[in-house]
Amino acid sequence: MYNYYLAIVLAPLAAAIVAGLFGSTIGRAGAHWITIVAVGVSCALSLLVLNNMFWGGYESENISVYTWAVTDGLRMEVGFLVDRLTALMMAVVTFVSLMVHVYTIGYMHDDPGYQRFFSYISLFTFSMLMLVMSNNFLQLFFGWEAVGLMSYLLIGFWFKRESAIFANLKAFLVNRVGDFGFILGIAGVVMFTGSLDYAEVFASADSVAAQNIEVFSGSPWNAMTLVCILLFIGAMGKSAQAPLHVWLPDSMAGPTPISALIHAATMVTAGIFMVARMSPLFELSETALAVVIVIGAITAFFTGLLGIVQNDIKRVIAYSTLSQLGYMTVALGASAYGAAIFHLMTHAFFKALLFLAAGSVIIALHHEQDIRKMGGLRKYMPITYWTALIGSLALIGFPGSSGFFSKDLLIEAVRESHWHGQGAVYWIAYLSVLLGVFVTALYSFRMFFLVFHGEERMDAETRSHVHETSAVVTVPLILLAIPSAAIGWFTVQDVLFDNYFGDSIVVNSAHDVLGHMGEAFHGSMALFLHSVQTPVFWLAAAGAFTAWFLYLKRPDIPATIKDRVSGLYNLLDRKYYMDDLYIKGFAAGGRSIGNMLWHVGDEVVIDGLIVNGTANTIGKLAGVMRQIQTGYLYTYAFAMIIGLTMLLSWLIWFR
Amino acid sequence: MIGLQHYLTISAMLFVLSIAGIVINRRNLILLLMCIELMLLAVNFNFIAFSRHLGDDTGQVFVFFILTVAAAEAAIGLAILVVLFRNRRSINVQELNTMKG
Amino acid sequence: MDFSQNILSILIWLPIAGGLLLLAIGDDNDVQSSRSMTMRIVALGMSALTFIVSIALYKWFDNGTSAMQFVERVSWIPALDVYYYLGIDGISAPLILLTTFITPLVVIAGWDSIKVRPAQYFAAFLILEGLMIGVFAALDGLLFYVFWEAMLVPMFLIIGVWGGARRIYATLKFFLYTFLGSVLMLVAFIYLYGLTGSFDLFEFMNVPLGMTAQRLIFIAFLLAFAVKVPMWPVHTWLPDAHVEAPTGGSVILAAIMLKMGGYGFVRLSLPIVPDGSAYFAGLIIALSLIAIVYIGFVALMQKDMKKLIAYSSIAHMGFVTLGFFLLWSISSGTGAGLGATGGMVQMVSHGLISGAMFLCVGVLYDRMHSRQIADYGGVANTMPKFAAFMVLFSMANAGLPGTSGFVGEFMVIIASFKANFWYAFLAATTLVLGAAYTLWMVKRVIYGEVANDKVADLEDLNQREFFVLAVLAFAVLLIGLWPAPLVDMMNVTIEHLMQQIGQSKL
Amino acid sequence: MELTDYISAAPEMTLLGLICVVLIADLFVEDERRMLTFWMSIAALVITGWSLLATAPVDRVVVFSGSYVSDPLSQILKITAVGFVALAFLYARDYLRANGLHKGEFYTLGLFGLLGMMIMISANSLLTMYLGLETLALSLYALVAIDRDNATSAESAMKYFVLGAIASGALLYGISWIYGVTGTLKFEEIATAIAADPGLNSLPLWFGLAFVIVGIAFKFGAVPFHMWLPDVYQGARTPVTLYLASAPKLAALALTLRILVDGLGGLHDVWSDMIMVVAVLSLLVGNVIAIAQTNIKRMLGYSTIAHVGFILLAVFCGTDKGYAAALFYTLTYIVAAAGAFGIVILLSRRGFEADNISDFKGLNARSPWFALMMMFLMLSFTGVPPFIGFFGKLNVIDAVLSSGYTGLAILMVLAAVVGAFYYLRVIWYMYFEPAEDQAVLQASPDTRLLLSANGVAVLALGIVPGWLWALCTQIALSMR
Repeated sequence: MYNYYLAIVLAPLAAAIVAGLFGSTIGRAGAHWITIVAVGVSCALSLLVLNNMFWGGYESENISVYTWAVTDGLRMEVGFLVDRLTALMMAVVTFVSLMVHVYTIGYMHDDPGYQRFFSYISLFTFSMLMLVMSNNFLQLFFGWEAVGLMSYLLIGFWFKRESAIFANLKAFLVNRVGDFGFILGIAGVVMFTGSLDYAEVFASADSVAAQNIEVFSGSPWNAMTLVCILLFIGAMGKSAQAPLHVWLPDSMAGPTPISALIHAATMVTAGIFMVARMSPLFELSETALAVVIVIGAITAFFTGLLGIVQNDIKRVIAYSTLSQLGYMTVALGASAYGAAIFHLMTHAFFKALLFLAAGSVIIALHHEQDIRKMGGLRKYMPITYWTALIGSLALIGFPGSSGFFSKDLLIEAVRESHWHGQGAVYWIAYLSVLLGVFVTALYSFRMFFLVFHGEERMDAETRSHVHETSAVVTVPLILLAIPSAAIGWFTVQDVLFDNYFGDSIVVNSAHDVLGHMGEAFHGSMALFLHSVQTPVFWLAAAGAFTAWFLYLKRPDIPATIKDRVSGLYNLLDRKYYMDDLYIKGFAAGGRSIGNMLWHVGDEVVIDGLIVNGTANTIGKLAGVMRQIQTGYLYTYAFAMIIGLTMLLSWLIWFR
Repeated sequence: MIGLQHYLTISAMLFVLSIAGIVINRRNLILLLMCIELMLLAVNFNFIAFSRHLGDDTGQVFVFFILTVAAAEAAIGLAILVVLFRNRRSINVQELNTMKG
Repeated sequence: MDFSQNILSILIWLPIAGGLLLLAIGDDNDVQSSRSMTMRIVALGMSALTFIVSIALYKWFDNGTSAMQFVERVSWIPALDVYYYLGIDGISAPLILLTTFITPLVVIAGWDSIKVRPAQYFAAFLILEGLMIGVFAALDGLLFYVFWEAMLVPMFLIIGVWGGARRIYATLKFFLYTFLGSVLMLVAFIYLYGLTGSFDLFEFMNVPLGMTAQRLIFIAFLLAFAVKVPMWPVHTWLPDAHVEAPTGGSVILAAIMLKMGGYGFVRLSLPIVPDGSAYFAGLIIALSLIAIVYIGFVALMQKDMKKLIAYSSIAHMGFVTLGFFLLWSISSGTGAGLGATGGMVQMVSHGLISGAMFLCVGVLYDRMHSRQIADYGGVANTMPKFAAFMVLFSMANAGLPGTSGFVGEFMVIIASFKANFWYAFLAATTLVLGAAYTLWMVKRVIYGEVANDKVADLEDLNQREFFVLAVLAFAVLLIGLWPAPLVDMMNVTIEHLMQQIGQSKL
Repeated sequence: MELTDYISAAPEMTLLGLICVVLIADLFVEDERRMLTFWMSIAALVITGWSLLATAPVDRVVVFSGSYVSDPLSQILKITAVGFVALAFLYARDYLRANGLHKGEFYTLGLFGLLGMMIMISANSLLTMYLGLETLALSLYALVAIDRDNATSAESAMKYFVLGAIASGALLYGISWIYGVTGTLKFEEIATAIAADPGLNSLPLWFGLAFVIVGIAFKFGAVPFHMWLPDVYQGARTPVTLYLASAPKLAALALTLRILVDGLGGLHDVWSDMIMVVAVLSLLVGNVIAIAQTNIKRMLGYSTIAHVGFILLAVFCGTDKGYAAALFYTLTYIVAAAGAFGIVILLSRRGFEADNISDFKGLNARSPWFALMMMFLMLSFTGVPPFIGFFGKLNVIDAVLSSGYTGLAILMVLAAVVGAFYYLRVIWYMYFEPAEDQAVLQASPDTRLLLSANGVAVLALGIVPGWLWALCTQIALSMR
């Protein structure tokens, strides 16, 4: 299999290099063909690997590719750890990536940076694969930062747009804040285990949990808690968990395929994947898990609310992504790693689908993104309509859709996670995921109705040539719609309850909610039938209904509501003032600190006072001392006499 | 009876006088030259006193040399003075400060 | 052909001879003459030849031993028992290679951007190269000092003659600052000479020293090296010198001269006065962390690209000193070596990256004669190739994994976590700050709409510039993706060094 | 009086005789054939040099009933002195001819000065020393005033004369006291007398000593007895300054070593402190005031004061190492000094005295080679390796440190850093500033050759300083 793995990783890389360096020579067609073929290859191979792992019963493999460096007893290597978790991620990543590649042909077809774009997304695929296939922290961090870089480049793909280059800088920096914690976490891992290799680290996990570290002298912290929280800060950055979520909505300034690939399906889920991958560590620190679950819960609920007031079609989806990532995080915190990964997978499909559908709409409306200028598109673009509908249903967890299985069980798992005690943590988590369902349904169908139903608010000129988009766009939509609709049915059983992940995910028996649920689980159909009795279903239905009522039946009400609770509205509209905090607070603060240190510290104190100060003093001294040299003979003679008396008096007094 | 120290005192006085002359006089360069002569004489005084005291002649020999050199010195000094006067039309010490600092 | 016995002498004297040759044949009073072309070719040839020789050095270098290699030892001043004593180990070898690697690039970079007295310009660089290699190769204190000081002169001229508007202030500041630092080192040397009766560095390392003596000597060394590194708060010469120096000068300054300081710490301070170093380790670490954070903020606000890069250099060199002095704060065995290795790698990588950054600025400066960030914007529209390189090197500067900039910082951060959580915490802020100041500059210079007409008619890299940047980019990525060869070169030496400074000399 | 007396004094006698020949011959040479005098004086110097080598003593020879000594120290000092006087003549020639000063007096006075130096160098009694000193001083007074139509020269000559007279007066007064206390003028006898009767080592003797030190300090131009030096350096015509700045320093060193070491070595702990004070003052004052100068001759004057500080600090150590260092420093310093003034001479043309630092602007553009030479010399002054000046400082610092004065050593290097500034300023003007006049320097081939040799010498000596240091150490040891 080793060669397969290499091929999976290197094919996109090679394609990216060719398309990037020789784009002009191979031309547009050349660029998209080579990259699509490459990604296609790695997709096929990934599916093969998945197949082998899933049904072929292959053992997980841990292979070292080459030694990056060895020093002072620390081996730093590049290698692959391919187990069922990895295999699943590989399949998802490559599949969505392939879809996006194809879709891009249509979406970018008249963009001057065509080749560059394909090169970027292939390179991204490579980075993401390096991330998920890594068998050590070093490579994990490499992939981690590499996807960050690609996200930076792709958000800023239209580098002439101020919004884009602002967003990509913001995204990179916020991610760097996360990575700041992440690298400290890695350093901690090295400190306590002396290794970067997953296997060795997990092997010595218990010994780590047994140690303490005094970060603040006098208050020993459990080493594992510290390490896990630091690592999780990294995940917060990548997976846009509050309060590091602010970059994701802005990142929508990038081209839509990117939003689908990076900011919905793959990169943003890296954090989720990472925590699942580190389950052997997180399982040993309930404190850390508590932090995870709370952060996730907050993200899931509050960012969802923001989705309701957004008018940019992509931003709405972006906020829904945030909220869904919150769900996954909550699952992680509840030790239901399987549920998190499962939701990650289904979410990858339906969220990519939604984004691509949105993109299709955007193309059709000539890059109009404001949903207030849309409406009634249903009859113009049926495929997009139906696929978008499937996506939305999946998103709200309509019974039978993929989202239904993942989210329903996720919430169930949270409800079951009693080991957090019946305290605040538990209720925060459970209530927010539960209410989140209503919110989700509300904003997604608000958008859906505003876009596809109701009166047509776009101007006549645009309306005149609105039409369904070309095959390269619609085919990926359909191909993504299928798993979004159906994949839940036949995977939920295996993925969640039949111990699909095996030893790649470790769950402390006391926390094993999924195992516990597994006893009560009687197959997808049973779950489907049982769904109507769950609060989840009714909350979702209520949300959808409210959306229908407010935006189709009585479109005047929202405005009145807005006026009534303008305070609340502004709070949401200004995204809880988080951006102001970051931009006016941290960024501006940092700049003024910089100015202060520069002008005061460097220029005035060090240079002015000390350096040039000394120089000037000597200069002045010279000016003064030369006055002694009056030019008069008698002064000279007098000086000599002074000297003589000096010597004599020294003789008399000091001898 | 007059002993060594009296001579030494006298010569010391002369020496100090001469130096004082050089430092205090701000008018005439000639005076400077005279002061210098005076200084040398003070030294001679010392030498003779010591050589008498020690009963050793070298001191007095030294004096002869000093006198000779003093003569030469005076000659050169006056020569320079003349040169200076030719250029400056003045032998005022206080105007002798074109170079300073 | 085996000339391994005197390869170091060749490396030192070949470029110097080349420089003298240039002075002889160069005719600076008509620059366009055919002679000035031959002169350029000679300059390039000499530096390239030196590089080729240094490749042989790499080939023959034995990673397996911490002993000095390619040793040459001839009596130079018998009356003072001074030897012409050369030799390299895993610490000096990479830096020598760096020197020989960078200089030809600098020559190419200055190929036709230098209009004034080109012969003297290239001569100065060649002579400088020889002297710098001499510093890295010298094992005799006096010889070391001779190269160390002599090095100032060509740089003084380079900044002063070919520099920018405030060049004279900058170059005098540079010379006096560094001179002040070095003379105290000389006093320390002579003191040690008084004790050992020899200038042999190994004698210095073996002679037992009292604590007071060690502290004083350490301070003397500290001044010399801290100024060169430069460490906060004796760093203020650097921004001026870098800004005013011609591109080539900035490159050499940043890429190699700063390394002298770090090299001095490992070669002299640590082994000669281990207890003194131990005593002051806390101070050094504090200063390094200040450099990383404080300077990071200062760099953020720079309006002049060169100045920004200069400040970022200070911040990056902070990692070097941090890595070297972690030993005593790390209780459990391993980690110190990691820090030191990280410091060394950081030096090499910073040499490449900062050099590349300065070359990038130079490319822009040659076209628009401005270093002000405000004068630029949307360069990517007109210079796509250049923009690609600039972004790459900026990412390297921000320490992105896969580039050489990451390797050293990673090792140092890991090591400092072992020492103390807060060391690592402060050191890691560079992930944010470094990215902030570098990418903010990129945003304002490279991205955005075309800012003005001058930017609009910029033309993209010519082949010469492309070649230089491509070579550097290759090196940066190579070290980033596979640092093993570099690390293996120094592993054994650093291990040995760590044992050596582990044991007290009291 | 045996033959050996005359043999070991042969060089001085030869020189005296030759001077008379030159003097007389010069009377019958009319101005346009003045070169004859020049070549004769050169010849005289060559012969003197030869006779020095011919009569080189294997070890210390004391003649003329103990008032005259010829030893390795005297040998090296005399030979160097002869060499540098010759160098001064060679540098001076073209300048003098261009400025209509080409008279016999310059050479004869120069030779007389040399005679004085040689006598000082070989003096073994206070009397001989005094005579040598006056011979030198008187010829220098005359030399400074040689340009009869130049007011500044005359002024500086007058200052030099008056102050010099005071100084020698003080010296004499001191000598008289030493004579009075020890009852002798010969150095050995003084030393033995003090050794024999420690009671002598008391205030009266110290009193004399203080006055003697005034004389010494004046000769060197050490603070606060330095005030004549800048004025004289500036006022005298450049060739005279060159003469003044090079060889007489050797005589001054001889004066110091002979009196303080040979004679009063027993009082080291008394005079060392006085010397130290004077030296430190020179170091600081010289370096600081030099920064404010605009006239290069004056600046070099102050820099001389600073360098004297180094020399005296070396002497102050009172160790063989120290004396060797002092000797080494003096020898190497005057090489650079002669070169620097040589270039100043070269820069001056008819009617134009290039004595402002700003006259060096753009020299690199005008004639790169001489700019390079000047840079070498300046760097040597600064003490940047590998130039010889560095090794001078190195040895002094080494001596000071090994006598345990760390503070002093640090003070010295810091002073050196301050000093670096004004030397660098010359380089800065030469290299960084545009030229004000484009005229390429004119010089006769032999002058070019000499100057180049002189400039390269500071580098070459710096690359192989070992032999010289060995020589100096050996001489220092032979002084016992």
